[in-house]
Amino acid sequence: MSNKLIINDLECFRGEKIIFKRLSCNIESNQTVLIRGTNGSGKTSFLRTIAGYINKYNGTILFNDNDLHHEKSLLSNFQFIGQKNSLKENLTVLQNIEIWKLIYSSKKNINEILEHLDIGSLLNKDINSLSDGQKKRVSLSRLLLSNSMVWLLDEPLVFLDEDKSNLLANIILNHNNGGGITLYSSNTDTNLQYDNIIKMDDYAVL
Amino acid sequence: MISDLFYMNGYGVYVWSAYFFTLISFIILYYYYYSSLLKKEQELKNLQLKNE
Amino acid sequence: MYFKLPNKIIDELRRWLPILSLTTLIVFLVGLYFSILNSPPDYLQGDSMRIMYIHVPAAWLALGSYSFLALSCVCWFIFRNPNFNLFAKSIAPIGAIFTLIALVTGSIWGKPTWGTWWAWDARLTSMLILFFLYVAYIMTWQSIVNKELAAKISAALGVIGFINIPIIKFSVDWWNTLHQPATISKLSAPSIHISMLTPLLIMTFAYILFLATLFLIRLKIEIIEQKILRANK
Amino acid sequence: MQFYNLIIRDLKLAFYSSTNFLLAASFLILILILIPFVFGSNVSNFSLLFRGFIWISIALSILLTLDRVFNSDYEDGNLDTIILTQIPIELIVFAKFISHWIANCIPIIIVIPLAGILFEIGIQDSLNIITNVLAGSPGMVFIGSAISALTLGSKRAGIYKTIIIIPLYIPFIIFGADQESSLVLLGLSMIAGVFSLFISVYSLRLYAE
Repeated sequence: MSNKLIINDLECFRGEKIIFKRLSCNIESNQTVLIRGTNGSGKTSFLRTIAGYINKYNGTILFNDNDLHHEKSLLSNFQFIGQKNSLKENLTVLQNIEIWKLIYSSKKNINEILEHLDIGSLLNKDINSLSDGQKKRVSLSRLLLSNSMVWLLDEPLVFLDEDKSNLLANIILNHNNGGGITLYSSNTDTNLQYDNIIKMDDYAVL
Repeated sequence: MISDLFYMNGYGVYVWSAYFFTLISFIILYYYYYSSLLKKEQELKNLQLKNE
Repeated sequence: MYFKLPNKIIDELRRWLPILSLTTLIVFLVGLYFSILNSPPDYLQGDSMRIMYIHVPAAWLALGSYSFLALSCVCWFIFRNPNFNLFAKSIAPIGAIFTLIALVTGSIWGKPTWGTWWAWDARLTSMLILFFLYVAYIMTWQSIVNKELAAKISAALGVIGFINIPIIKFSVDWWNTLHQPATISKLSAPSIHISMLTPLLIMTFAYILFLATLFLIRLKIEIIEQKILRANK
Repeated sequence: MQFYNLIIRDLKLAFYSSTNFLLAASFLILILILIPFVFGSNVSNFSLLFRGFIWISIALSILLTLDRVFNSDYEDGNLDTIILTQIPIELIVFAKFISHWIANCIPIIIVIPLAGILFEIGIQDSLNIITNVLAGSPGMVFIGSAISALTLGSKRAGIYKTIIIIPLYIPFIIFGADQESSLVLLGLSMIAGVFSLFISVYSLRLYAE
């Protein structure tokens, strides 16, 4: 099952100001793309535009040759994980995951997901008692819950130390092997392997 | 004549307090908005001068 | 775009403002003369009935301004022309003040006739609720930071309020028949004798002129604020 | 299928942060217990007092849990995620309405017959009150949720929401306290339902994009 994501001369706005323009690339399935750029160069807006959070943009985004601007139903194939973990602070890890499971109405069993992200031990702890790294890993569990093909991760490695980012690495690996695509952004060079790179500064409008 | 105008056989205090309240609020309303209109117009004029 | 058209009219009217304010004052003084000096006291309520001349027009205009507000909100939804929002935004505080005046003069009038400052009379209660609706509308503009959003929300609120006025009126009247001791109904305008009608009509006319003047001033302020906003952007 | 999941999700959300699941019922019990101390124990029209306080505690519990309807999801980004799962917005909003009603009004309806015994309210009266509450409380929940959706973006949300909602609750409170007007209440709820659905969808589209 191979997917294609084609973006041609995409222009994003922040308010009235254009952040970047003429950004084009096409990504095949089983590929990971790193989005490099300084802070404020539009990495997050780029990811959010693909994920469908922002619908004011010029240019076209094609997923398997259908334009996302018109085929809104395809957006459920995209999963965006931002820096803001949308977790319910006063609930426990297990409760949060249960609630997400209902949003995505996914059939996957939770234990398997917990192993992948090594958060099995934190199940009954309240979110506000976790460290940022642990919170990020819990927030990443949404990727495994939702059966979306394209993963869009905004600065996923920020709070993850060495061995935890390996966890993320092999999650992305078997996601891509299953025909998935992953795009993740970072403002420093990372040890997470990637197939090609988009430098935001090439397209930035200052 | 004047005194019973204010007295109004007993109802004067109510009638006059009601009228007083209405008149005062009208005057305050008018004054407040008229002065802020002039202030705004002045602000606009300065802005336009600044832009030229 | 439509935006230019009313600007010209309003600038034109702006020059008439001093004359308009003057005529309002004159009509008001004439109204005062009639209502205080030149009309007979009511045979039952005596002179306290003179409060009616300032209470009833305020109540009418309070409801009238809200209908105008709601109407411009509806028009904004239909025609999407930002001017309608400015109309609604300008009329709101004026309508709120008229409601307040109606409430205060109504309760002052109530003291001699019922012996209490406040009675849960159907019309006074609806007037109190109307005051809440005004405050809600005005607060929308203040508490929502992003102005385009505030425009949309306040328009929706104006319409919601308008739909609710008949419902509230209906339920308050029905509730009133349930708990209404017979004597309170006296506050409804007593049998209007011709000599009492003239001061009432003059005062209403004076109120309308005053409303028009204030509305013009408020609208001009709002338009200037729009221009300043756009200039700084 | 996802529609029920959304309702279950909200109910779990309410149940897990158990503070506001039992809020409604505890409100009612607290107020009812205070009545005899305030009005003396041999008050003649207990049933009118009882009836009135039920409606007041429904209104209070809805007002106090208002920001759990849309705000908490809106602030932590879950609302966008839910909308992006391409479930029609009308269903999302309707699921929110129903789950909010269950979390708020079902506990009160359960408590009414029990509390009725405290105030010598016969079974007949309790049933009558329950039908009234079943007819009227959905409307109040719809209005409350619609206004909370409308005011997602406002800073001073608390007081401001209550000022908008109180006038809209007055018809419900008036007819709620009367014995035979459950049909009128049902009508009011339906009108409120239609408008609230329309307004909530409008404001969700406004905030989500």
